[in-house]
Amino acid sequence: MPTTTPNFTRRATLAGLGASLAAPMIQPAFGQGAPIKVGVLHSLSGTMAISETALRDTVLMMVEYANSKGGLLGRKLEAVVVDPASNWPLFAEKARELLQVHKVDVTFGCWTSVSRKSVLPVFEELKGLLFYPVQYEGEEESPNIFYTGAAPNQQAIPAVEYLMSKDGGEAKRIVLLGTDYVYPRTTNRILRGFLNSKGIGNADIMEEYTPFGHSDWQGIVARVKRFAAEGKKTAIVSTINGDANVPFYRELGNQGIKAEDIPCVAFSVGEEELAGIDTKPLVGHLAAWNYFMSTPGKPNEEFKAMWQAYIKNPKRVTNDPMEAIYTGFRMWMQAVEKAKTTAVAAVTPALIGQKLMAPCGFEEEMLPNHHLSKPVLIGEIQADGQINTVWKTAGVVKAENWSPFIPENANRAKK
Amino acid sequence: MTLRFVLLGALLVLAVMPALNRLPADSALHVSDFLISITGKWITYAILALAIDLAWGYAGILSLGHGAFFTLGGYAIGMHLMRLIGTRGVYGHPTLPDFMVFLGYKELPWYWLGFDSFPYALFMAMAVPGLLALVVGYLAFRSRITGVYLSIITQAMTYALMLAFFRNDMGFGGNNGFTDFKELLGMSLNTANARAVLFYASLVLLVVAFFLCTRVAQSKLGRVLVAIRDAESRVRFLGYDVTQHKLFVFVLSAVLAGLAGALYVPQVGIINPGEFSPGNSIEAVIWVAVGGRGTLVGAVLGAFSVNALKTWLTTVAPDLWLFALGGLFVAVTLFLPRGLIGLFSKAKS
Amino acid sequence: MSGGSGNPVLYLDGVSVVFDGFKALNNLSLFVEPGELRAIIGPNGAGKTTMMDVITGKTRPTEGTVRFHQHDLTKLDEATIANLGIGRKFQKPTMFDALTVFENLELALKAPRGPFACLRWILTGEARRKIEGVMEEVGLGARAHDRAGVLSHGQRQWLEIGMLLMQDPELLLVDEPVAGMTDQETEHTAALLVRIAGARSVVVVEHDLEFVRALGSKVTVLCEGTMLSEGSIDHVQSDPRVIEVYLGR
Amino acid sequence: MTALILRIALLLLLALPARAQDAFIAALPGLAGGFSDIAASVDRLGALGDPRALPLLRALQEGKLQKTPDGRLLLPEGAGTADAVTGQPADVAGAEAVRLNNRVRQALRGALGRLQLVSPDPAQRGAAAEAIFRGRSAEDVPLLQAAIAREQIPAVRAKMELALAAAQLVAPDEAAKRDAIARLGAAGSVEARALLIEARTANPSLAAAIDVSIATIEKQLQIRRMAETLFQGLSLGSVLLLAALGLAVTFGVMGVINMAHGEFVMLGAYATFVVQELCRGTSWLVPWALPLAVPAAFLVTAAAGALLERGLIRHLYGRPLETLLMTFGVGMILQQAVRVAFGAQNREVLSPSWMQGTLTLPGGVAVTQNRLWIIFFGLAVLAMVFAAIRLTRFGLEMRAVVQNRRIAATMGIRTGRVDAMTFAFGSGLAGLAGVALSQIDNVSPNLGTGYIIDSFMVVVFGGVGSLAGTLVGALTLGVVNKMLEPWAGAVLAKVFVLVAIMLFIQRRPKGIFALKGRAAES
Repeated sequence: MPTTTPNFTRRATLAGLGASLAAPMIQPAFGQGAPIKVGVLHSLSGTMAISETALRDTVLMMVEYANSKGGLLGRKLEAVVVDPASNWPLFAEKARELLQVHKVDVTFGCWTSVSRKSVLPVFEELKGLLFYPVQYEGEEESPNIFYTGAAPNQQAIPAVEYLMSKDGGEAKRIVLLGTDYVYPRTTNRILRGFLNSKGIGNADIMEEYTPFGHSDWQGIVARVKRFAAEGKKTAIVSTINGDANVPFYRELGNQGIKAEDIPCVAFSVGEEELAGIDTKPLVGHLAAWNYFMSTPGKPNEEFKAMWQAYIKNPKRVTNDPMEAIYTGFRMWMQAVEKAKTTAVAAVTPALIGQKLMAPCGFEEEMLPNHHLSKPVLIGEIQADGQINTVWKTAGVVKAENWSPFIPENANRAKK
Repeated sequence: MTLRFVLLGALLVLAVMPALNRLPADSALHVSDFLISITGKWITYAILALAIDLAWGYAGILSLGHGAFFTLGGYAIGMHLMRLIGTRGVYGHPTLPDFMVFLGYKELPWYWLGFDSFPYALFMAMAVPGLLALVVGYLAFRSRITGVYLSIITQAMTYALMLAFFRNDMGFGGNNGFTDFKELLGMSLNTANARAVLFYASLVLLVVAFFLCTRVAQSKLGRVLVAIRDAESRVRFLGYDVTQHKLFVFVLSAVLAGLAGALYVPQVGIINPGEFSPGNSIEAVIWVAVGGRGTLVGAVLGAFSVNALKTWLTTVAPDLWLFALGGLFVAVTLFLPRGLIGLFSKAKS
Repeated sequence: MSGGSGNPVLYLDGVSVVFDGFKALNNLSLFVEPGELRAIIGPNGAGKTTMMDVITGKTRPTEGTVRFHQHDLTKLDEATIANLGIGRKFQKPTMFDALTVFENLELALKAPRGPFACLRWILTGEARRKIEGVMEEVGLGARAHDRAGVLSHGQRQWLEIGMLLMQDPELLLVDEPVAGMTDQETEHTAALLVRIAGARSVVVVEHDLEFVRALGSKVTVLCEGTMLSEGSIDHVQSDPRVIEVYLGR
Repeated sequence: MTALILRIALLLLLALPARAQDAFIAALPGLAGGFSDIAASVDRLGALGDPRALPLLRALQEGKLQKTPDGRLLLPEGAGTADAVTGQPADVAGAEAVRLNNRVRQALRGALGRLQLVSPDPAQRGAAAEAIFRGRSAEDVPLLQAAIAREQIPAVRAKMELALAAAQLVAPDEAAKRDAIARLGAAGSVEARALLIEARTANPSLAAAIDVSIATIEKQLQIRRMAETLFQGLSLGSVLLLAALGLAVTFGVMGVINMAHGEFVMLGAYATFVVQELCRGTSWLVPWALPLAVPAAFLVTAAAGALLERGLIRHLYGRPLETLLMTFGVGMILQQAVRVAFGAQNREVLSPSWMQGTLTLPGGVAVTQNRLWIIFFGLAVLAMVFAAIRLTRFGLEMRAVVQNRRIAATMGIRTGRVDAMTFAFGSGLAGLAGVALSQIDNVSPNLGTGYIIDSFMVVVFGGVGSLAGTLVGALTLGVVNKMLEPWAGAVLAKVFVLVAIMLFIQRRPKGIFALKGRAAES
């Protein structure tokens, strides 16, 4: 998988660029009406480009997909791509531009929480509709945003439960490592509450934060090793974001931390991130998501085939946020068909209750809290960079965006 | 003479923009909300550019950390805006902002006290950048750190601030910074009214800043600064305390940058440590270079034109805009050492 | 050592300056009386410019005493020393090329030097007359509004002398004032310096022995950072040590 | 190798009583079950000591053991597969690999350890002893005692004795336990301490003895921790040194501020990636990819540097601030160009096997191989730079041009060419830094941005124009950073270091190794 040659990728990028132009040629005639505009708000430059460019391509793929099905309501779909350049205020500006200048009907975008927080007031003011495809810390519910990634209870808590189970190694000490921003902070706060409720005291929890793009992990990994050598089975829960993962895993491998001894479960590492790492020393470390590329089943086969055909590279990987876009986009299509309009005021209620057999192999449903019900999968990293499921929930789990493990949420009226 | 007319015309256009915004959307003269909000943002950038030009173009102090002053001003007003959210936050806490609630703060840190008052916040938006400039400037100028060394030091300053503000433990909201502001001075943000008010406030500040900078530039102080820029040690032998003069202009420039930041934040609706990034400061310096340094007008022109170009390119060529922008920077430094203004005067003569 | 009245304006005693083991000044002593005109000559590398640097605060002596009246110059910075009343003209004329002749002189004009004072500064009629007077004196009246950068070498020399006059210092340090000047200009300069001295003290460093002779002042000969000889021009020219340094080897 | 083991296994098999054979067969079906069945079955196979289990468990560990839908197990045999019980070739459609999880891996390690204790390969016996140390159980005691009696190689025997101590700690024999506690204390490793802490709660009667041993270990660990912190600091320092050396040439010698320096480092890393991809096709070249990347990266970035200098920078000599802004634009272009050409995703650069894992130095100080190599590499590059400047004709011309361009030109030195070569040399050094960074950091278009400010700080702190200053500056910053990190955290440590440098520079504007005298004034 990591053998993609430079050439391939360039072609892929160009293909992505030309996608919206190429779409009409595949398509026969469309009915009357101006095209439906789909805003794409993902960073194509700057630090987040590494994660977000694939999402841009996924949205473009879905637009092409919708057009190949004859469009929506007889109208053609048209993507409007902008580059917010990993610059958070620019996200807000570009969101306003998409809504006011380009008058998009729906927007797919954002990866980091801060970018979502930056555009949220804009979408609320201008009554837009945003699909946010990444797992996040919860504690939010905007009428103008649909969250198609996981809430903490759909990822973090099941993962820790697994670590504490017999199969997961019966961890008694937990290291919480994260990048210093809201998602890890909140997730770890929730996890601490959860661990305390399971009888793991604060003396057995180590919590440490590093800046974005942290590259020198020697000291921290050495400290983890020492922490683990105090007589109890230890596991690492990593909310390390993006770029910092490669040096982190390299250090883990080089300092000889084996999954059998100190398993590390990550919430932000998917197939895309693993593409940049030699995974042989990491076999057995874990990732918790709601979708893996290796998930068996027809919906996933179709999704993978569609992606690899679109990007014209049979080796490109899929990952969880891409699946979240796919699911969100198709649910939006269903809702538009149901509402018979793209007007946000009509599509929003129509979205609630939409169901889709998602590539993760389960039927997901859009809940009234604008989040999805999703299965939780725990996977082990393989030598080829893929992730194999070793544990999964029996059915889908309903998203709890307001965590019961955050005391301030206690007085929030349960809906 | 012509330049003055162009300037006046541009100012007039800017001044009527919010009024044109009220016209019906199908009117030919209608100005969209989007244009109002980005122009408002550009005006604050233009003030930042003025501040940089005063220090760089006149006194030869190339600070690559002016973004830090801008951002600190923004944080000061951001803290005020956060306090004003009150119980409308996610957790409905009367005094603590949301991020403090979920980080488990029990009470406001001492440095947050007083920010519920607008005059205090505005004062801090000037005082904090001013004080930082005073300390850093005093240490650097006293040791006669000049030229690229000063640039590197100021760059390290903004970098260190960025790293520090990224920490959630600092009590400034970490990476997310502050968002989801509700109101300012009793007016609800995210309304056309508030945007117009902020737009005019920025415009007034731009005009005031422009005249202030012109006043400095045309006074004997301005000539001392130019003298310092060209032959610093010779100025000393004439009996001028170079440290004092540089410090004066550096602090003035930092205060202006802070005020610009204070107006920027309510308009874009977010402030976070990313604004401290050294790249941002360098970019702001490049606006000045593109417009033409040491002319004040050039700084304003540069800020507007580069940002307009950027806004346009990030939409029409999302994959290629960095080539265009990078190419522009290279071309301007190579072929237009006097910037766009230089082009003007060349065409005239 | 020549004694003098015992109350010199400038007092250097046992001054040494060492750069990386090289002694630029070696136990140099020098006294300048009020109103005195003093010429200093010496071969290249004799330490003339270093001596000026020490007096004006650019270089700190490794050891020795440097005093201007009662002020210890080794502890003060350039600006303070200049404000005490020591003006300097550099060997290579330095001024502010982006400013006009008039503005250069205006900056040099004796007036409050703080940033706020400069911001509030208004050019009074008296100041203007003073500047115009000096411009006439140095022959740059016609070029008042030209940028200093476009002046010829000789004109730059004049402008710098003009700036020195504007400062109205008590002690003038003049480094090679006549390099690049015509004979006529040289004569004019000598006359000017002689005229200035009397009210103030002037120290002139020069190679041009004709010019030094025209000054008709006491001459100090420096060599290898130390004083070789002192006296009238005829006296030093007949001093065998001086002859050896200039002609010998 | 495998053939030999199989032959031994066969011999042993003939000698085994029938009952044990049945137990082996009986343990097999579990391997086709769920994770907990597999783990239980592996445990039983390990306990049986039946050598036939060895190839089976190895196949399981490598993911080559397959199971059929009807529950039979298949082992790889030549190109095809064979039934694990009968040994007959069998290809069954629909067979799939038996999957592992960490619990199974743990069990496998213990079982393989026991089985490999009799391996003819000393390395395997050593690994087996280490595996038993980690997975120890009371049943391992007799196995280990027998193995120790046979063992000829002292290093392996030492490992076995340590494993024996670990096993005795969980065995019922009190006297042996006391002895084990003392031996573990003497071993002085983190792992031994972990065992002792664990044993402390289980054996309250031995608490006093255990505490003594733990204290002994603590004392050793403290020294070791200091040594390790020092190593980490030196490692960070060597990374900074590599990143800064190029700047020490371009900025320190030529006075050119190259903000695209970080992008040159990034280009070097991508050159490493490309070399690796080119080598991938030729199997004998693969282990040489990284050494080959060193000259390749140097040449690529040096060429880019020469191009930049001749094309753009030379027009801006004497205007360092403009150069700074211009090269910032160049950096933007380079970054986006790489993003378009290679994609925004990280690229995988493999580490050769000799750069992986940990090396334990005498005294038990564990250092990671890749970082150790980078320290050596950094010093080697420094030596090369020193030699190039001091010993070569190019270095002489370079110094001549720096000191007095006009006179150098009159002596027939082509100054333009020297400028280009000097800049290319500095850029090439950035490329070398990229090779090193590809081993510890992301290979992504943003790689360089993280290092540019640090490199400038190193050069300014060390003293512009001084190679010794760059070395001392880089190592000092690395070590101080790492010493601060444990109590200040990674971010604050860095902030403190930055502030300290800023204060230091205002005390000594010329850095640690300031050039003195008149030459420095101009």
